Amino acid sequence: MRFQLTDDQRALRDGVRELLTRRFGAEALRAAAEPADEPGRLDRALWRELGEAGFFALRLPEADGGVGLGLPEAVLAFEEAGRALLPGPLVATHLAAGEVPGAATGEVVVAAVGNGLVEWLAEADVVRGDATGAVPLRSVDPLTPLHRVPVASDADPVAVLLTAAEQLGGATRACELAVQHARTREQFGQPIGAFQAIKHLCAEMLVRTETARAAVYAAAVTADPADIDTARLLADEAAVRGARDCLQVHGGMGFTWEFEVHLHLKRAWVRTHRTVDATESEERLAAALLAESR
Amino acid sequence: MRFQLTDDQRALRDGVRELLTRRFGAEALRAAAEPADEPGRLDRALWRELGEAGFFALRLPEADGGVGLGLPEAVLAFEEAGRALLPGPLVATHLAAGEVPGAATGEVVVAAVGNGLVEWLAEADVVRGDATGAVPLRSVDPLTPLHRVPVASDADPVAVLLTAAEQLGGATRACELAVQHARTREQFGQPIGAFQAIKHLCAEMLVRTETARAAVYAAAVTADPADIDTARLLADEAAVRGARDCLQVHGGMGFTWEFEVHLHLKRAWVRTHRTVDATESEERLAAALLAESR
Amino acid sequence: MDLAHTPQEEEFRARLREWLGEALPTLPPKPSPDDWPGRRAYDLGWQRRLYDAGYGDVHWGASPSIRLIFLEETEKAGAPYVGAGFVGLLHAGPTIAAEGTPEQRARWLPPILRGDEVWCQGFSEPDAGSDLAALRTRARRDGDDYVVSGSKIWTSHAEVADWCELLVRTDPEAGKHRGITWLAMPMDAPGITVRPLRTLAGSAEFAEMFLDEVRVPVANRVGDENDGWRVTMVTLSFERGTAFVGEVVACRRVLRELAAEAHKNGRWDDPVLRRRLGRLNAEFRALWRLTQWNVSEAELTGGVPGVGGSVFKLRYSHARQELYDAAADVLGPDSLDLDRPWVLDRLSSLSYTIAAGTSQIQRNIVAERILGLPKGR
Amino acid sequence: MDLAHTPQEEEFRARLREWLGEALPTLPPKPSPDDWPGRRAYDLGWQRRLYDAGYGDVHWGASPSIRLIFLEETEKAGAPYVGAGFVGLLHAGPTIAAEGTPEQRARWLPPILRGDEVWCQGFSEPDAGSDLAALRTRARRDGDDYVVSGSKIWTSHAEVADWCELLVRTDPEAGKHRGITWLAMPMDAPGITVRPLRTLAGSAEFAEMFLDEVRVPVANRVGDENDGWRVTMVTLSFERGTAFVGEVVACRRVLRELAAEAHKNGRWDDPVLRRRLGRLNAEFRALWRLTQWNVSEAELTGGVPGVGGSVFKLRYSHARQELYDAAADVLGPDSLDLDRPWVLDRLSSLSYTIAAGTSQIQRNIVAERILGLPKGR
Repeated sequence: MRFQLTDDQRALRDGVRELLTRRFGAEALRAAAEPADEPGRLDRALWRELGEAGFFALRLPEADGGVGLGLPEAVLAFEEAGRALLPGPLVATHLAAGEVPGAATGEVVVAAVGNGLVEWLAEADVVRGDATGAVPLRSVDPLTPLHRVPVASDADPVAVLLTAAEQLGGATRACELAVQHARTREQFGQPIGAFQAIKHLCAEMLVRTETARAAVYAAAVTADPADIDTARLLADEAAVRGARDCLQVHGGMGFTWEFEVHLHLKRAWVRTHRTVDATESEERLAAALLAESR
Repeated sequence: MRFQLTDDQRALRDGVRELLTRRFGAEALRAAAEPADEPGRLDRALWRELGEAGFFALRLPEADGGVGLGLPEAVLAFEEAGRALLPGPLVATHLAAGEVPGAATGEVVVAAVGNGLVEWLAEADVVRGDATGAVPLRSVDPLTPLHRVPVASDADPVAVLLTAAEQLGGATRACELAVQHARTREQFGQPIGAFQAIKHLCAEMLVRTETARAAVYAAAVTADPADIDTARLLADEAAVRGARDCLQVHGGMGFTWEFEVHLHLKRAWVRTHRTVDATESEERLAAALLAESR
Repeated sequence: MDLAHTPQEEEFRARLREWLGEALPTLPPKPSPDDWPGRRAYDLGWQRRLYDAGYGDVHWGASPSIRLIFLEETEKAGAPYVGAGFVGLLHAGPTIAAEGTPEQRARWLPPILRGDEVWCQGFSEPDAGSDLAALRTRARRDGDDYVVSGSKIWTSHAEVADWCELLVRTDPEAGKHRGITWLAMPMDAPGITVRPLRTLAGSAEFAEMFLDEVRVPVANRVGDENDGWRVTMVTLSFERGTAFVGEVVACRRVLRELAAEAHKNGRWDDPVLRRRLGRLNAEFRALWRLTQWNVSEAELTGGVPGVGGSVFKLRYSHARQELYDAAADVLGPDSLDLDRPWVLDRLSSLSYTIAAGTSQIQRNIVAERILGLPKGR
Repeated sequence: MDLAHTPQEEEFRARLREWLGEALPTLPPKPSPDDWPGRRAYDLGWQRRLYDAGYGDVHWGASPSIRLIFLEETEKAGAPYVGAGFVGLLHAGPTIAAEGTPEQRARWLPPILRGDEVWCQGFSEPDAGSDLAALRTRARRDGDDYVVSGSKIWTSHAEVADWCELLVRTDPEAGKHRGITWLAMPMDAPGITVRPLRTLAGSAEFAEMFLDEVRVPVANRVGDENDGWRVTMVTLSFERGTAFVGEVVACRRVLRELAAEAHKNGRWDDPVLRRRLGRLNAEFRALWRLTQWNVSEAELTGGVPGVGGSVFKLRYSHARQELYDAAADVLGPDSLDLDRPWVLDRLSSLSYTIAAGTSQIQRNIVAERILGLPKGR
């Protein structure tokens, strides 16, 4: 058992992080969230660059022009996307690679009908699922345009897992931001991170993140349905509560539009609705208990 | 509106507290909890003394030999009983005053069938409700002998309220004990109450207690069913979480049998099962919302 | 212990209700949130109506019970709240009433009550948030003026305010809580720059304010020089008892609406959600009782608010966030739609555990001032 | 990143399973919890069986993966855990192995591994709990002995122990973490009084220990005089990685039993309870993955446990309490009956957020040592 990142996996993660920091760093994120800046437009150049880097073709066999890697690597890449708050129908396009021509290379943008919602419908070149009757809504997340659809599509377990990976990345980032602020912001003559109230908020953020990490990575290794449900519940919790605690640690500053934490919270909310309901995951995990008890 | 204790009410509360401190103080409590000390025996002398002090006849009209007071006064008396962890079927006997001869004066001990349980069945002179098929169980609360019965009796709303008052008293006591310990116990060169982690635990205990207090006292004034359900939910929460936080503040010491906090926790658990299920209170309060929205 | 109002109070309630029934239908349409001058005119207009009808000083002169009834009834009737009059009616006004000279009271109070002038608050600074006493905006004496430089943040209504209640440091050598002075700064003085501050809810409800050698007459100082911290504490504690009356009434209405919506969209059949709403009903009923308890206490102690306000604020701010989280569950995926009710409120509820003293600070206050726990070293 | 064990490890598992299948049916009946000599004999007997079968040193010599498999399989098979061997196998033994002289290792280790001697721990004191380094039990040198006086608390198995790993203060003038020394105290030395300490669960699982001029040979000192704090830290961190493997396996079994019981008594039909059990399933599945993660990390770093143990302990101790609270909801009123399963476990779960470092202390450790947040002043 070597349930730790391999050197190759570490290199892949660092590579994706480097690419995203360069192409979609803090400044780009802030700019993209400016309402003046044509909200709901996708950066096609960046999309193609992601395609070239193998983001979408990651799990396609090399014979089919893919990178030939597996779920663990995909999870690491999507974790980085979540950490950077990268916009766009990443999961849908990744899942379409090899099935929808052009998706793998990033030339074609693919949206998919989820749990009563479609992300990025207007910008997509191809829409998978039944989007009949789609109605645009005013999305709470300025970086994710949304349509409401009357029917829900069955969720691909891989979509659930990759969404959990994004949540994990967001939770990780929220914890980093909170710690960074707690170390430097001074009130009452010392860094606020020296106060137990702040210290313990940050500690709990880390605990939630690291527990979710173990669950998400394990689900990537096993692809077991119960592991995937576990990963999503833990990752949702880590992401939503992490963003809220990060906001609390930042005080008033966290409440400004300029500071990225609200974008993490809003995206985390969007992701909790992307695939199956959390209550369904809970019910399945309960049913699994009963089945195992027999 | 004068939603504060009157001078008479304050005097009544102080009187009951004085009586209980004298007759059932910390030492007596410890002794009663000693398993060597014939568990499950009721102190009949104390019971009669309570009767003489008007504890059971508090709400009986003066014409019937009672004290002629109302629910608010009864709630204050039961709050003190909860604070002192006074053992015995207090609520059942109080409710029987005027109906069961001898109950009002404390000469007759009355037990009542509750929500599938009877407290103090073996010690009672009179049992109200259907106790057929009662089976003794090994009670988690060393000061409350319990029998299990197949049927549940409908709960008198006054029983729900007086139980909530006891929970409020227990919560108040747990907060006092925690604060007392936090002020005096030193670790790392200062009283542990100077650490924010402990300070904030205590602050939240007070917040829960004072919110529950407002709810319990208001329900005593109005006797409104929704107010009573509110009081019980808030008071249960304040009592159970208060005892647990008190235990946490005391560290290892709180985990010993000698220290009274475990008795508060166990009694709080017993009281949560005495009348209707908490879920029923929740459902009724939900239904009330819907009814009011029409 | 009782919850009944006196006949006089009930008569006040009946008269107010009747008046609201006549006055509200004649209100002009509500201006859009971004229309600052429109909002100023609307809010001041309503204050003027109240003043003319004899309710102008209800936040000040009236007993806590009367204030409670006023806030309860106006919220229930859907009347506007103080809006742009907030700082004048609830912060600066009471401070001037308590600490000002007769001339100052005569100059500033009537325009507040009549709805003629708007005040804003210049307390917080980028580096003085939870630690307000660390404020660094500097004022030096120059003849009959103070010359003020620095920056302030979280100033609401700054764009349309006539006056700013300003905390400045007049003695940088003194201990942190000493050396602070309270000034009334005219907002048309040269050297003031106001920049809107967008919040995570997308609105520019607040502003930053930059002060560059702004001259404020010494005559505008309320209280003694370097005594501003004490003066401020009076202000900050003033509204504690009844601060959230209207909001609790509103939250209880939201709860009923949530039940109706859940019943309509079918989520009412989920016992998890239903019992959660039942628990929230208990929560807000209890908060209403706690309000009544605090108001009665204030009435008995002659209107002096206790630290009980911190207990209420702690519980309420978390309850409000839970309420809007439950609203999101009632809405399901529609909770991502800003055009749906409650979604923007959910965003603004996030500030409740931060603004006017974070929950962390409130817990310190409760632990140290009520429970008597020692300060850490 | 993988979760598969090596063929050698799987072979170890298969062999162990087979052996357990043969050994367990021949175990004597379990003694009652109050029968201390009986428990000693039972626990040491099992350790002897393990030793004879070649598993005696699995807590020490084996790789973290092997230890994980051992703990997983023995728990699944319902085998006894270390019991009275706990301190010897997991605390004192590893300390002596790491810090003792060859003579000390030869004297003390084989009897631990063979199940001949029981150790207890004399660390905590009434006034040194969370602040262990504040311990005051005094040892002064007198010829070839230390003469020890003071009192210890939370000493488990003291009544039947042969040895006590004892922390004493040898230099009261030195800073709090200096001046501490680690001694192996023979429990038959004159001057030791052991008094059982009843816990809230009603059992006398622990003891207080009073030391009155107890003579301990200087030769029994492990590590240098006044270097006991460092020696202790080695001990305390040793078992972090795999400390709770068996318990997590057991909690997952309890969860399945809870589902079955709820299904039987009808409470399974309540979605609130059902989904709560579903969530707890996720919780303990995740804790199992976190254990595997920590074990793999320990394996890669050569068995040195990291501070990740604090992360695990924080989450696990709260999860365990939630598990038994859920059990109480499955039982309903029967949760008040000590003869029902899970009721006593619920009581003992209350110690998990306190013992071996309270959650408050663990959060400090995580914040300061992992996240690098500054210490408060």
